[in-house]
Amino acid sequence: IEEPLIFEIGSAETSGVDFEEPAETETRLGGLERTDAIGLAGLSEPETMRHYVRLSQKNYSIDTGIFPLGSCTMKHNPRLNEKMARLPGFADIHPLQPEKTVQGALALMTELSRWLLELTGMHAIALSPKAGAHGEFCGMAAIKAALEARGEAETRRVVLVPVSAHGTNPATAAHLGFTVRAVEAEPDGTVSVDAVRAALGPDVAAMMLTNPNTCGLFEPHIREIADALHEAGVYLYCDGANFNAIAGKVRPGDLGADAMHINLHKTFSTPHGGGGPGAGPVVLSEALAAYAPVPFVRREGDAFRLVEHADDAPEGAAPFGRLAAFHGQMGMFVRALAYMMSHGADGIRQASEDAVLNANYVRARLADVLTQPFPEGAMHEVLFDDRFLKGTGVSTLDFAKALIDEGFHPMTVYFPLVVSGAMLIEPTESESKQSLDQFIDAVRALALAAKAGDAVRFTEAPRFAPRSRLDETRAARDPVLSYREKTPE
Amino acid sequence: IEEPLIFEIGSAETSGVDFEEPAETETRLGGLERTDAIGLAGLSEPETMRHYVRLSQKNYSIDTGIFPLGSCTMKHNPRLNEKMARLPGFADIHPLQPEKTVQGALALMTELSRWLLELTGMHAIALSPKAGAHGEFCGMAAIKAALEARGEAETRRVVLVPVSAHGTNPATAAHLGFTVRAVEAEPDGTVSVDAVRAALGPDVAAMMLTNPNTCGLFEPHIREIADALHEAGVYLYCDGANFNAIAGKVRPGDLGADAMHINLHKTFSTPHGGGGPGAGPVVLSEALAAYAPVPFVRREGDAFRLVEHADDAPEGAAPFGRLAAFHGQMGMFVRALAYMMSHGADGIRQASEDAVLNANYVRARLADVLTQPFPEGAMHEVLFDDRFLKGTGVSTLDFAKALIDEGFHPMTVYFPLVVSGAMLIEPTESESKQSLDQFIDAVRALALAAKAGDAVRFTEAPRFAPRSRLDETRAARDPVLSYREKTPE
Amino acid sequence: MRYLPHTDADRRAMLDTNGIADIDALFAAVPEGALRRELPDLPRAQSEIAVERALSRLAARNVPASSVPFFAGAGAYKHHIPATVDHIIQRSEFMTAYTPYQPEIAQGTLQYLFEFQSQVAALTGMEVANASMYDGSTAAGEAVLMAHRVTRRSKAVVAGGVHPHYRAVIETVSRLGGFAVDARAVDPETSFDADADKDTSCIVVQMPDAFGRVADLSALAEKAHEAGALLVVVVTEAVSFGALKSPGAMGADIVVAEGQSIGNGLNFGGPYLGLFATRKKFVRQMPGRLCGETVDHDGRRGFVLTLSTREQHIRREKATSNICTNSGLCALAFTAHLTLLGEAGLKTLARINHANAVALAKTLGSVPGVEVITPAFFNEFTIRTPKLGAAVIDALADHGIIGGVPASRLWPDEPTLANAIVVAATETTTPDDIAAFRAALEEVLHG
Amino acid sequence: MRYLPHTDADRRAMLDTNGIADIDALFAAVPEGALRRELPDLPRAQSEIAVERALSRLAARNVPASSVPFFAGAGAYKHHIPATVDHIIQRSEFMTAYTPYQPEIAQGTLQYLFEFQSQVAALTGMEVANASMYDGSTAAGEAVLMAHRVTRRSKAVVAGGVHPHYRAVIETVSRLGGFAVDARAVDPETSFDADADKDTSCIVVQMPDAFGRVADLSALAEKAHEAGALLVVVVTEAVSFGALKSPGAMGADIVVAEGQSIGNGLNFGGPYLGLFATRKKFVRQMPGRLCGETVDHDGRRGFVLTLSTREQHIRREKATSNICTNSGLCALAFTAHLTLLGEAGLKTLARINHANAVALAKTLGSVPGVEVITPAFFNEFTIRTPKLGAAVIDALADHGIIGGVPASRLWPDEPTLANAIVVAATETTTPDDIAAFRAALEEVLHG
Repeated sequence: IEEPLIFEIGSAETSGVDFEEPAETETRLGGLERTDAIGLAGLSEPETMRHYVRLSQKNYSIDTGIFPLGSCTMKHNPRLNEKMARLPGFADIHPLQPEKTVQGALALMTELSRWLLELTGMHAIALSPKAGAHGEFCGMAAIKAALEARGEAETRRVVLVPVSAHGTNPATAAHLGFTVRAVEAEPDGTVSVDAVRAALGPDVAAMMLTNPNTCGLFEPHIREIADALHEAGVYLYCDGANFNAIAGKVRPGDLGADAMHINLHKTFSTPHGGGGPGAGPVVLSEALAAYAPVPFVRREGDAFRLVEHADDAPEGAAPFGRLAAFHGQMGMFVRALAYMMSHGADGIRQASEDAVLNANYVRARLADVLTQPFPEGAMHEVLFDDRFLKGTGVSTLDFAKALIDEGFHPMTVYFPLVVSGAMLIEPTESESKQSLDQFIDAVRALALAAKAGDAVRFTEAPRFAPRSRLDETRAARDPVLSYREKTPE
Repeated sequence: IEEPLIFEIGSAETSGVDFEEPAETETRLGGLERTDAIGLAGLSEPETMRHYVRLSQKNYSIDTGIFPLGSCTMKHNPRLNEKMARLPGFADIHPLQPEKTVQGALALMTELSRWLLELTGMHAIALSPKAGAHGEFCGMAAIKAALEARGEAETRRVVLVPVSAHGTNPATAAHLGFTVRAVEAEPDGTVSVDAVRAALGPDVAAMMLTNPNTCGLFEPHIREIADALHEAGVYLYCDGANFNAIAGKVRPGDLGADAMHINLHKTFSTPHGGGGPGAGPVVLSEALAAYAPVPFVRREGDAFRLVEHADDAPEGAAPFGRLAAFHGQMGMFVRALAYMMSHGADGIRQASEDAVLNANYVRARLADVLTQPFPEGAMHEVLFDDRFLKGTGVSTLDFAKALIDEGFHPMTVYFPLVVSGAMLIEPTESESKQSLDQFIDAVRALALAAKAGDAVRFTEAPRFAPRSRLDETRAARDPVLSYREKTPE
Repeated sequence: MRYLPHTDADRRAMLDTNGIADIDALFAAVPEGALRRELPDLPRAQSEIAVERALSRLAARNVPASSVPFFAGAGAYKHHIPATVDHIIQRSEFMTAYTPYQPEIAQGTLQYLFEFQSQVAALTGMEVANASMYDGSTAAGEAVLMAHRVTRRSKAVVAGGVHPHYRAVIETVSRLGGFAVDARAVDPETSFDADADKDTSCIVVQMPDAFGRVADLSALAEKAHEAGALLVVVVTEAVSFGALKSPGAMGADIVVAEGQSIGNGLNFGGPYLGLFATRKKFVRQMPGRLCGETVDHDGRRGFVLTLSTREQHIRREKATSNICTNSGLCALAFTAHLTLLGEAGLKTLARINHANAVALAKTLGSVPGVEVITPAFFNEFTIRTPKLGAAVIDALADHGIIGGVPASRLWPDEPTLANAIVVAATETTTPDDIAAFRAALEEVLHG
Repeated sequence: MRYLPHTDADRRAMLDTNGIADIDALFAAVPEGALRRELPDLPRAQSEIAVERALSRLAARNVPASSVPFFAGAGAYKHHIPATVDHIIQRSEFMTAYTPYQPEIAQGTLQYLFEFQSQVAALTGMEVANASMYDGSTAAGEAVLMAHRVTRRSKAVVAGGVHPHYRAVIETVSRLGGFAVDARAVDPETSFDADADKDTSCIVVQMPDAFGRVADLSALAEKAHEAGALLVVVVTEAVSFGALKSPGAMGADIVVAEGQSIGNGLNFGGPYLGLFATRKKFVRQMPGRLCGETVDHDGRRGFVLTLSTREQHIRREKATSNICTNSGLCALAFTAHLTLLGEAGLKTLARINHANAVALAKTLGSVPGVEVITPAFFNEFTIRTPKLGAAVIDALADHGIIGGVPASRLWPDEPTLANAIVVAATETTTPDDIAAFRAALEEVLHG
């Protein structure tokens, strides 16, 4: 049964919420009463439940199967975290109620900060960024503020970004008024010190580097690169998207990072929610610590205080501004801390090791049927390219869609851009050996089927999903973005 | 992907629960330590979640579609009820903690009793029965106790039961040592006073009657029947399974009932849970009130007390015994009361009216393609028979299974037994007109397809379900009831 | 009303389809005067906010177990339930499904019931288990009736250590069904004593018993078997299966247990779930639903409810019991929690329960005047103090401690137990809880 | 560790498959010395019980809004959320899904995003909306940048009534991006005043403003349009859409709003969700994700993320924003709650909010020395008392009342606002709450 839109089943009169009528009837809206029909459709409670439950059944999720999206780190979302985040003491407190009535919340933020700083080996933290890209903005803004303090904001306007970087990196740099200069990778997929040195100059403000990088490789020269940057007065921004590979094993601070965001949903299991909400705390080196934005929490004796305005900041601090209303993604902080406490120092390290082990197990078991651009040294994700499909009439996209018919979510495809027909697989530590074997067997079988010339199985896939391939071109050519558009009143 | 059993994926070493080790190491088990392998399989938390989420996806449920099972009353289960039942003040209290620490719980039970007594027009209530059939036992036990008090327990050993009754009725009577005497229905599907009179005698203890009956008909002579029974010194037990049709409209007490159980999940929306838990409070007439079992709640001034032992019962009470440990299905009481308070007197009446309206709408729209044994006067469910399938090669069962392929749960089939190939449809008040129309259209189309000779569509159904028809004979012939059995150690 | 989808226009249209003007035309069969025009004398519909407020107020008048040092047991135990379990049982597809009478679209329910049966059989050391019953006490009642059917005898002997509520249920169903019960004296020292004669269908014994005591039942089983009777073993604390020799290994013929401890909250006594296991040869005399393995039309493994010829909806007055409902969702909670625990986890959990109880017994036993009268136990034991148990518990409650269950509440007719208290510890018991209990007990007894 | 499925045997086998002896062989690329042998200086793994206990203890040190009479607003509002909403967003298939990049198996997410966009467009009176942003304040920052792109100008004028946090965000992203902001004086009487010149890309105005005041924006819109600038309207209380003329109807070009009030809890400030709507002609300059309707290979309707050529993962440094994540699950909560409300329900909800605020204003205004300075408002208004606002709020908290937000916390640099307090009422406000507030306020001011 197809599920219609709420506008097709609901009505303006129907409501699934009851109210007691208020006593007061006087109106003080200043003559601005809304008198037009809004255009909303209401459903009763049972209809609402059924509508969204049915919609949910058209989704794939980590609770239903492996989600091997490289660079996305889809791991188990413990329900303990959900339960903790829903405690009234966390879920039902207002960001602007008196400080003395939220001491537990401020203590939690302080404790979360302690964990993140210890795991990264950094000096200061900004909790307010609302997602990874927001964290990138925060870290790069701190760099810009530091350059301003050094009087070099006008001269240093270039940011180095490897070609394999996430799109957010150049986008962030551009939004801060920087110019992006690409750094090519070596044939082995990593960045060399020489390439960095060659790109350096007095106009360079920072380099943005993901480590492990988006090819799933640990940058072996990261320290020399950091040293070269620092010598040249340049800051190193680490994209923390792949921190899941090294948490508890390697501290970015030890490698020379000046700023790094942490995607709490990737490394610390907050649910991805079909596209958010995220949370992107940023850790900062000593050099950048002073520029962390407001608000932040300060401990004063036994009490915790919120610093909400720059004027209120302690001696030596020079916050670069404010990134969002209020204090950050508290709901995500609770979840992330619950996850970290559950694992402990030992469990976090074990999780990183298992994540890397799982990726390498997939690599080892697929190496003979797929093709790898960089066959050595995968970390938590493993990259394949489309050379093994050459001449089969099957594209990377076709291959991905065929995996859907086998009951699996596809891997990340066509990213990183530096590899032809990339397929990036990240199983994460949540997957059992059994689950990996199932997935591997399916991929192997498909690879053999493609080579055997069974192209139709791929080009017509998916056939067993709620939808066959959707016409994206049509969607973009004449976009229909809301129900109302089709029935103009 | 097929979902294996936990025993096929788990292991004895794996666990999804962590513990801190205790300090104490001394053992005082008296040498009874379990040393053998138990035979359990453990899974990590992510594996457990995925296993059960995947299993759930093989189920049909009221949240995913109409559940038109006649006599089962599958209605919307509000999540407010779930939330309330999980308040620590209800979910996390022990049945034997001091009375003064559970006054809110006892107040809630008292309030629930008030609602049920007012809706049924009865005099006393027993909350402890754990499900409908348990309630039947309770009500019939009260009748037996009353007969004992009258000194007629040995002489009155027969219980009258209409042939259309639920199987629980005769089973309950038998378990109380009664003999069952069947009462035939009239051609119109109802029970006549004459038929009852004919069955009466000095050996008769009680009659068990469902009203509305299992054919979906209100017994029009119920009052005369009650009068006839009472004149003969016989009690009337009402099976309350179909109370959903008349709550807020008709009070069984006004009709002459002496005892009736109430399935809280049917009329008051507690979730059915794939087969339980239920709750079957029993309301009693003045004549039976004294015999209600322990425990029960008594109000003493502002305080509430639990009467847990017969010796402790107030003047005039003569509890017939105890039906279960503790005080009843508290979790279900909270849910049912939340539902009743949400509806209020007006909403409960409206719900009954909508339930009856929905059944009659289905009846009216299917009357021309299906066949009805009793075409007049359906209440909250409507009964069809298999005459419309005559000569099509399609059985009632086939028809039901074909509905599965259309995306619907089938109606109740082959019940009541008095009708050939019965199909009993009860949509309940939860279904919107839209939902009913979808269902009706599917049934109509199938009826026409059957008549058009498309028998294979039926006899091979379901084809689009997680399983095709299962071999029940094989299951019963050599029962395999546990995983271990197949691998004896 | 938020739960009712119809608009007035819908109702109008549907009445029209039926060719009637008024809904009461559909209630025409109701006798004159019985169809009420006025509304019931009850409050009108309330918003979700109002209902939530009113019920929260009632809930706030109770003292939750987790909010205080808590030591009550006696048939219901405060254990920790992983958050995963509650998520699973709240899945729409599990919670809002019906009994799996259409197995093709109910494999989710059926497979977990099969897993549940397998787990229960393993725990109890028996061959087969059913798909759950209302609770442990009603399962005990059913066990006695089943023993009567199997042996064609009609008297049950109930040992003194059986939980008094369980005994009362057995007595109630027996008396009303026309069967005899020989209940033995309630005495902590002879709580496992019983014997059988030629009329005895079964000996019912609880292990650990209602005082918390554990003992080997093998000799008792032999005694029963020699007399041609069955041994019915009652277990009220399912976690004990992880620590103690199984009833099956000690010769039980039927094992019934309260499954609440695994996966299910205290809920003031319900809903709980009864476990029921027996030997395979008795399977056709079992009460309750059974889920069995089979194959579908295409040869794929699948599960169905089976042996339903024992059940009321087929067999009517000849059914093995009148049971229709089981405790499906509670069984799912049990199965999911036990799957999380696994064998290693259950054993560890049981070990911690025992260790905390041992620590508690030591601490309480060191309070002057307090005597631990249970020689060997799992996670529960009985103490005797110089004062009335009920008064002690009441005073402890005023100190913010739920200190156990006074024996006088369980056995009001046993004067020798007036000063006894049944005390339990679980994995949720902390050293701080124990210290607080000790301090308050000293205060109450000697302060 | 309960979240990690591998046994040691599994790990061993998998290392063998890789032909290595030790996991650290896979970390060989890490520079010498950076691979830490010792564990981080943090606690070891803890059980679920222990974590729950520790976090519950922290939670207990906060005062939940529902536990006291509560009147704080100023950009975050305490509304009642139907239990159905939380059930829906906790569905595994919604909560644990990724961004719908594979639309064939993500129609659930995509369809609700389409419904969300449609609802947001209707509420704001605009033509198109995106699939949500982080929150209202970041949406406001993005709106300004978008106005710069549309107009090819680089200065934003921000009216004085814009929430100070929103203004700070606009100032931060503008300054760092190299753009100018002309922020007008903060004064409750001129909070909607603004004008535009030829460099002005947009006027940003909040309605109801940060003091709670409402006003017609039509003239301001005209003024902006005459100068070739856009009108950006900020709304921090989404329930107001049910009561007040829509921003679209008053001439807005971009509407950004905080959506928390519908379906989302207070959560100490996050996660929330930003609503972002505009005219269709500007759609290709919009930031954030967009969900669009299309058809599949078989002609069936379906939904996809579209116009992604605006986005960073395609466009990189030329993207309209760097945003990757939206507030998917918060948007679902919003959509599900608004579906439950429907048009009739939202209007009733808004009416109740307003009525309670009017009742509150009357009551507080009757306290000697208290002045309500907001002439027309929706559910929030500003009062002035004879004492410092911060001190009053602090003293009220000691009386168990959260009495609003002192203006000095929002605008510490505005001495004229030192005695002002921003006070909000919602449908959760009861007459008892209002009476308690009044009594405590009298006590604090005059007691």
